[in-house]
Amino acid sequence: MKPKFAMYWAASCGGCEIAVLNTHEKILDVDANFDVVFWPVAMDAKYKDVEAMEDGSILLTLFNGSIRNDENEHIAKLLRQKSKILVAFGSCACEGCIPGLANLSPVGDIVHTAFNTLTTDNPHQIYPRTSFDVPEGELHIPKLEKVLRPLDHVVDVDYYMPGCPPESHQIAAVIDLVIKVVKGEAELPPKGATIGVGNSTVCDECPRARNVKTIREFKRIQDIAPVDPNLCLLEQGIPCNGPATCSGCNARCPNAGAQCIGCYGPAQGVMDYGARLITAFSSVIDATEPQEIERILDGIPDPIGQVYRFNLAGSLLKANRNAFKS
Amino acid sequence: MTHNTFEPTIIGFTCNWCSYRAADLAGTARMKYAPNVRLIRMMCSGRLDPTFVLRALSEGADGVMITGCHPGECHYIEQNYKALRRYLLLKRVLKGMGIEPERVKLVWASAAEGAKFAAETTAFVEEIRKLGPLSWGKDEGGGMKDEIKNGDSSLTIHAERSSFEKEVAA
Amino acid sequence: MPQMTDERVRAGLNREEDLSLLNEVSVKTAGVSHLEMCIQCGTCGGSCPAAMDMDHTPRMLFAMLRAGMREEVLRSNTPWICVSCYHCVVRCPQEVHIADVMYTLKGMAIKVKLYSDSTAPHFSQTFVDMVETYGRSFELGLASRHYLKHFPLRLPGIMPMGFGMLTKGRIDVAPRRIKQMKQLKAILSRAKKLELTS
Amino acid sequence: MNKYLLYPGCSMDSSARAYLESLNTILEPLDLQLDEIEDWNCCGATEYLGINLIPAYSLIARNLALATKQMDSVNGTGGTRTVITPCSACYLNLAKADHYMQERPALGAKVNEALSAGGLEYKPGTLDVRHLLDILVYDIGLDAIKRKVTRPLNGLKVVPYMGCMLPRPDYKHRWSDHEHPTELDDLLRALGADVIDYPLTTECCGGHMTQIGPETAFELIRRLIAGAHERGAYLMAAVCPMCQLNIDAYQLETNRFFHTHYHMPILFFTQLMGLAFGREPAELGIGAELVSARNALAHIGVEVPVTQEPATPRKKDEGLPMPRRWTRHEEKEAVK
Amino acid sequence: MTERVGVYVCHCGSNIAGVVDVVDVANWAAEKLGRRGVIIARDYKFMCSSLGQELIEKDIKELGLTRIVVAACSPHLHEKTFRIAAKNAGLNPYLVELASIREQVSWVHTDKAVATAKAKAVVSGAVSRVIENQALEEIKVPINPNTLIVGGGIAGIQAALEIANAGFHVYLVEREPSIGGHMSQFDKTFPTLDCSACILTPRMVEAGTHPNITLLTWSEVTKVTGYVGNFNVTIKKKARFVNEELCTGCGICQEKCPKKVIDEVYEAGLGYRKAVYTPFAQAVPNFPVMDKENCTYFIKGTCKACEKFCPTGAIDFKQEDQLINLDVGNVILATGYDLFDARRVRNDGYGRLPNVFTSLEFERLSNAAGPTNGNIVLRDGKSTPKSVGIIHCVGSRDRNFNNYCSVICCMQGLKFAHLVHERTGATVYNFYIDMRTAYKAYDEFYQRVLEEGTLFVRGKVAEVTDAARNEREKGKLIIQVEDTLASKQRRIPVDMVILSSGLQPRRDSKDVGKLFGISCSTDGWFTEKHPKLDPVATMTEGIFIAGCAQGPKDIPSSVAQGAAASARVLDKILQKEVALEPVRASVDKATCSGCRICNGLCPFNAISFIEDDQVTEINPALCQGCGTCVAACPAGAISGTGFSNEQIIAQIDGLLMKNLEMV
Repeated sequence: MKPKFAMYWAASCGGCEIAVLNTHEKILDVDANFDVVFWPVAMDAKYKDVEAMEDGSILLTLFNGSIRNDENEHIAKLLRQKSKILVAFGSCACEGCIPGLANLSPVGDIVHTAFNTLTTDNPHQIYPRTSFDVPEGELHIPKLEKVLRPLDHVVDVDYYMPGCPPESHQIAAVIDLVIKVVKGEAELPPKGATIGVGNSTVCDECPRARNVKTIREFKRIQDIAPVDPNLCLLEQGIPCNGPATCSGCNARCPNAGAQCIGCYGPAQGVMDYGARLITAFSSVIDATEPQEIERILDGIPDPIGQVYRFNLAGSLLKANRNAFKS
Repeated sequence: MTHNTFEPTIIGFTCNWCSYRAADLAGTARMKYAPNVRLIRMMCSGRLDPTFVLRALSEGADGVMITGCHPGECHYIEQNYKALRRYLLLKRVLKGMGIEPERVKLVWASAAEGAKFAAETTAFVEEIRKLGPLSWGKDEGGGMKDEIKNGDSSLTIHAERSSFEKEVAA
Repeated sequence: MPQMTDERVRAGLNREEDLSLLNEVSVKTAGVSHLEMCIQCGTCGGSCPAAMDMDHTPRMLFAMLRAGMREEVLRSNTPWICVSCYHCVVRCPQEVHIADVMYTLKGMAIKVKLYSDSTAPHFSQTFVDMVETYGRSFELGLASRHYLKHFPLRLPGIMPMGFGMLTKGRIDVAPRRIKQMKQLKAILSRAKKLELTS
Repeated sequence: MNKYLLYPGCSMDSSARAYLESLNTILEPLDLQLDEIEDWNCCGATEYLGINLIPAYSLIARNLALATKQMDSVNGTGGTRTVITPCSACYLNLAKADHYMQERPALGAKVNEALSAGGLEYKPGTLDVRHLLDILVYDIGLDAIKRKVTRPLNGLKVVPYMGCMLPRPDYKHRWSDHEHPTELDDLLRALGADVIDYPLTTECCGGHMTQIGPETAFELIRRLIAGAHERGAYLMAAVCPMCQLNIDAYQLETNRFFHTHYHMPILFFTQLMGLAFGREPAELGIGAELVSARNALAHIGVEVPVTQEPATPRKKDEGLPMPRRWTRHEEKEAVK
Repeated sequence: MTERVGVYVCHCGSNIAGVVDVVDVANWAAEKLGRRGVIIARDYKFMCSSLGQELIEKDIKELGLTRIVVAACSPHLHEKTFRIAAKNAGLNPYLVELASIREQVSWVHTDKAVATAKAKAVVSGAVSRVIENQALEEIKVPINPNTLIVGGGIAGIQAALEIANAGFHVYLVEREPSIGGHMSQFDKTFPTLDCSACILTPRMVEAGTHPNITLLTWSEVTKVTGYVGNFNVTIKKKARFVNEELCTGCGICQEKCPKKVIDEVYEAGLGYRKAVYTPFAQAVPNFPVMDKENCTYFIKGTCKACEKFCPTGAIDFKQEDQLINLDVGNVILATGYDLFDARRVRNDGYGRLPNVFTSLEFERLSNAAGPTNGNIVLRDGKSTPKSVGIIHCVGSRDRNFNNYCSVICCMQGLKFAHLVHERTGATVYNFYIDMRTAYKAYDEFYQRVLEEGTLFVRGKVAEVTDAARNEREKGKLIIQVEDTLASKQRRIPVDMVILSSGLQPRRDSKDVGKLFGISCSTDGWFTEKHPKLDPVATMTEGIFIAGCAQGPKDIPSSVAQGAAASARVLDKILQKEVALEPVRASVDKATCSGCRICNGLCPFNAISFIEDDQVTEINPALCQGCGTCVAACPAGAISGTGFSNEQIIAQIDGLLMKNLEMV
C-alpha cells in the first residue's frame, strides 16, 4: 500500500498550492508514490474523513497557511494528530508571511477596514457573525483570533519549508527526498530542520559584485536611476534583505534587478529575522552623529515592513502590542 | 509601599571596560540605586545584538538599558558607534511594534562614572515605572505557545524609594 | 534623613544635635543647596563686601547650622546683611548656593520671629504688602511707611533727595496697579497654602 | 527686525524712567522691536524671596507664564522666545525661577500648581531670559552699534559699572567672566568713550541695604565712587536701575556720612548710547539724575583726540614679560 | 549530556550576608534550579579563601561537577581565582561563571528582601549562562622584548634606566627637544632642598648615553596597532633642521641667531630663547632645534645666520618630519602633567595684575639659571618684594575648576615660603584651606618654615585686587580673605602673590589614551587597573602608566612609580610569552554568504575577505574579542567564544527567571 499524503491550505493566498502544481511532471511522482488522502484544492474530501483516520496514518502532510481562525487551528491540530511528518509549507505556515502583517492592527480594526472603508460598499453596515440561524439550522463561520500565528505556535512541526512560495525546484527536491526515504534509500534530516533551502543567505547565490559597504543614504529602488546591474544593491543604498535571508531561491529577485524582500526567512539557527536586518543595515551606515544617523535611517520609511515583511508573526515580539491588548 | 505598586524588571547590557566597571565602582562606593536592573556583561556595547533586546522584552523585561563607553572613548576604538546606530534603528522598529521606544535606553558611562551609572539607573527605573508594565495582554483567544511570564510573585522586587521621591513627598 | 514633623518645624526652636537643621534649610532652599558640602574654607566670608557688619561670617553660620544651633543661627543678622551680590556663590569651591540659603534663613527667622533688628524684616514685609496689593512695587508708599517707622531721624537727611526725586519725576505719587489683580491674588493665596504643606 | 519680549520691571516706570526713555531712542536705529509682556507684575526684588519660597517663585513665574502667551508660535527658536529685562535684579529673578524650576522639579510642580489657580502654566525652559546688555552685545553686535554712532563719545572718561546680579550667578554662562566681564567696556568703547579699567565693576552697590542698613550701604557706595574718582572718571555707566539709584540718589547722604565731597554722576548706558547716536540729552532723560552729569558731558563734542596708553607702562627689556594674553579660543577651551 | 552545576554563594563576611540572605539564596538555587542542572548549592563565609576554593575543588572531584557558579564579588576581582581553582580540580577554567552579588547587589541596595530576590535572579542568570559555556584554551603569543616609554620626565627616565640596566632595549620618546620634564625647571626640591638640576642631570646623561636606550626627542607617537607583546608604533620625529650626526652642540647657532622669542615652555613665559635653541644648558640630547614658526629664514626667506656660523655645517633647512616604525612588546606612558592655567581663576588676578606669579614662574624666578639669575623680584625686573602672599589650592579642590587635591601644592608653598624668606627676608604669608604634609620628613619641613616666621592664614583667598580702600593699601596687591580661625575678613596688602597652581592632566591626555587604548578618569588622568593593588597597569594588557600621568604626585612617588612600571614590564619580558583571553570571533565559512557587511567593522583589521572563496575570515591573533562583528552578521555565521549568543540569550532568560519551575 502506498504511503498517505495530505496537503492543507489555511490562512494564505494559495500560491503555495500553485507552486506544488508548478513542479510540472514531478507531480506525477507524487501520485505514483503516494496515496493522496486529503488535499482540498485538488480533490474532494471531508473533515470527518480525516477525523476517522487512524492517528499517524498519514505519512506526509504539507501544511500551508498560518493560523488566523479557530478552523485553521482545529485542522492544524487534527492533521498533526493524523500525520507522521508535518511540514510547515511556505512562508505563511513557517512565520506568518504577509497575512502576519495584520498583527500590526487589532482584529477589530481589520474587520472594520474590510467591511467599512471607501473600497467597500456596505450600505447596511452588515458585519459577519460567527453563527447565524437559517431555516435549515444554525450556520457557523470560523472565529477570528486576536493575532495570526505561524503553525508551530499551535502544534509541533517536524520540518519547515520557507518561501513565498517555495521554489518549485526545491519542492521537487524535497519530494524526491521523501520518496527516497520511503524506499529506504535516504534518511530524513533531524527534526525541526528547515528543508528545501541553502545553508547560507541570498548573497551566497547572488551574482552581483560586493565590496566593503559604507552607506550615506538609503533610497527606494525606484528613486535610483540607473541601478547598476552588476553591483550589490545594498551598496547602492537600496535596503536589500538578501544578506539576512535564507538562500535557496537562487537569488531570484536580485537576478531580476529587484532587491530581496526576504520571503525565505532567516538563515538556519537565527532567532529573529528582523534583528538580523536591523543590525545589518545599521552596521553599514557611515555616520557617528545621532542626527546624521537618524537622517540616513529616514531613508527606510517603513522599518517594520522592511525588516519583518514575512516574519512578523514568527518574530520574537510576534505582533504589535496593541493587537494583543485588543 | 502598597502591594500593587508596579516594580519594573529591567535588563541592563554593560560593557566590560566602562559601564560594568562603573557599576562595580558604584558598588565599591556604596552608592544606592534602584534594584530593578539586572546586568549582563559583554565585552563591548558593539556586541549588542538587537536580538538580545527583543528577547528580553519578549521574555518579561519592562525595559532594557544599554550602556557603553562615551563616544570617542571606546575600548575597541569605535564600536560603541555601531551600538548607537543599531539602537537608533531598533527604536524605530519597536515603535512600530507598539512599544514605547523609551523602554530602551542607551547610556554612556565611563569606568569612572559610578555615580552617573547609579543615577541613570534610578532615573531609568522611574521612567519605566511611569510607562507601566510592558504588558502583552493575556491571550485568551488561542493562547500563544510561549506563555507570557508574569513574574514569580514571591520575587517581586520592592524598590527603595528614591531620594528624589522623598524630596517630592517632603 | 530624619523625619521632621510639621509641628517641630513650625516651632523652630528645637535644638537638634544632628544634621536636621542643616537638612531643613536644604529642603527649604529653592535649588540644590549643597550646604552639606561646605569645607569651611572661608571663600564666602572672604568675598563678602558686607562681612564687616555681620555678626557671623557666612562660613561660621554654616558651621553653626551643622552644629544644630538653631536659635543662634536664626537670630544672626548675617542673612539680613547679605546684599545678594553672588560673589561668594560663584567663587565657592563646593558650589554651595549661599545667597539662596540666606533667603531661606530669613524666611525661617520671620516665621518664628527670631531677629534682633526688625528693620529688615519689616522692610521686606512692607514691600511684599505693596506687591500683594498693587502687583507692582510702590516706592513712595514703601519709603514713607518704612522711614517713618524705622528711620524717623533720617528723614530730614533724605528730604532733599526725596524732593529731588519727586521734582525730577522719578517717584510716582500714586501706585500703579496691574489689571488682573484678582488672578495674582488667587495665585499667591494658592502658593501660600502650598508653602504650608511643604 | 529683531523681536523680543520685554519685562521692564517697576523701576522703569518711576525712578529709572530715564532708562526707559533712552532705551526707546535706540530701538529704531538698531532695528529692535520689544513687545512688553502684558500686565506683568513685580518680580519681588530681593524682598519676597526672603519671606516665602513658593509665593515668591509663583509671583515671578506669573510673568513667565504670561510671556509664553506672547511667544511667536512660528518663530519658535530665539527671537520672541527671549524675554529681555533692563533691570539686573529682575533679570536674575526671572532667570532664577526658570533655572530652579528645572533643577528642582518638585519646586516647579508646586509653582505650577499655584499658577493654575490663575489659569496659568509655565513649563520651565520654554523661555530664554536675557539682559538688555547681553542682547545688544551678542545679538545686535558691536559692529552694528558702531555703525550707528554719529557723535562718538571721544574724551568722555567713563567707568563701566556692571553691578553684581548681572554677571552672577550667570546660570547660562552668558558673560565673559563673573569677576571682570568686558561686555560693557566693549560696548562703551564702541561708542568712542574713553573707558577706564575699573576693577570694581562687579562690586555691589549695596542693594536694598540703603533702606535697611544704610551704614553698610554707604560704605559700599563710597568704595565704588572713590574707585571711579581715583581713576579719573567723569562719570559712571550703569546697567541696572537699582545701581543707578543707589549711587546717584544716595551719594549726598554718603558724602555726609563720610565727610567727603565726591561728585560722581552715573548715567544709564542707554543714555550714553543715545548721545552717541546723536540724540539730545533731553530726549534721553539726562537731567533727571541727582548728581548732575552736566560737567561730565561738557567733554563731549570737544575735539580732544585721545591716544590710549599701554595698561602697564614698562621700560623695554628691563622688566619680565607678562603672561601671554588668552586668545578667545584658548579662553573657551580652558573653561571647557 | 546534562550538565552538573555547583552553585557557591559567598557571605564575604558581612559584605554580602549583611544585606542578602545568602542561606536562602543557596537553598533556593538547590531547590528551584535543580532541573536546570544544579545538583549542589552551598553558602560559605569567604569563597575566595583557600578553604572556600578547596570546597569547590572537592565538589568537582567528588560530585563530578561540570559547571561552577560562584555568587560573590565582581568578576573583575576574583574570576581568575575561581578559574584557577576549577583548573586545579581538572575542570576547564572557562566553565566557571561569577554572579556579582556584592558590587551589584549587597553594596548598592539596602532592603534585605529586595536584595535577596535580586541575588536569586543574578544567580539564575549565571546558572543558565554557565550551561552554555564552552571549554576554551588560552591563546599564547610571544613577547617582543623591546619597550616603548612615552615621556622623558623623571618617571620615564627612571623606568627607562631600570629596563635598560636589566639588559633590554628601550625607546624613550619625548615631545620636547630635551628629556628632563618639569623637574628640570625647578630650583630646589622639597623637603630636603636638594638642587633639582644636581640630582636630575646625572640621570639624564645616563639615559642619553645608555647603549640600551634609543632617545627620540622632539618626537611624538602617532599610531599604535597590535596587542600585548606585539605592538607596532609609528613615531613622528619632527624636523629639527639640525643634522644630529654633524652637530657637536657647541651653541654658536643660538648665540648668532638674531631672533628672540618668549620661552613659553621651559621658562614658563618668564624668559626668552632664540629661534634656534636648546631649552637649557644641560639639555639631553644637546642638539638644538629650530622653531620654524619664529625663524626669520622660514618667515622671510633670508637670514641663515645659524647656517653661516655653524662650524660643522649641521644646519639643514631642508630637513623634513620623519616617520619611524617600531615593534615593541610593552609600553609605559609617563606623559606627566600640565600646570593648571591660573588665568582661569579671575579673582586671583593672574594675567591682569603684574605681580601675581604662578608656581612655575616662581620656580624660574628663584632658579639660579633662570631669567633673573635667581633673584626674586617683581615683574618690573628689579624691585625686591617686602611682603609676599602664597596662595594654596589654586584651581584645585574647587568644583569650578578641578575637584581633586593636587598633592604637591602645600609642600611647594612651604618651599616657596622658605626660599622667599631666605633670599629676600620678606614677610611671607601662606593662605591655605588645609595643610597637607603627610609624607616622610614633610611635616618637619612645615615646622621649620613655621620657625622661620612665615605667617599662616587659614582661609581660601577670596580675591587679589589692586583696588585700594585706604592709604595702607595703595600701590599694593591686596589679598582679601576670611581668616577662618579668627572668623574675620582680612585685607592683607603685599607686593607679590605666588599662586600654588594645581596639576592637571595633559591637555591631550584623552587623545593619547585613545591612541593607546586606555581610559581616562573623568578628570582626565589615566586610569590604573586597580587603584590600590595595581596602580601602574591599565585595563589594556601591555600598557603601563607612571608618574603624574596617572594622577598628581611629587618626585619621590613619580620615581617609585617609574621603577614599579619597569618591574612589571620586565616581568612580562622574562615570561617570553603571554596568554590571551580566548574571547575571539570566528566565521563559519559554510554559512558565510560573503555579503561583506562585517568587513568594515573591525578597527583592528582582523577581518579580511577571501576573494577566491567569496567568504570572510577572522584572524584570531588580531581579534580583540569585542563581538561587534558577531552581533552584526546577518547570516548568523560569526560566533564569539566566551560571549556566545547562546550564553547571552540563556543569561537573559535566566535573569528573567523564565521557565522557572514553580511549585
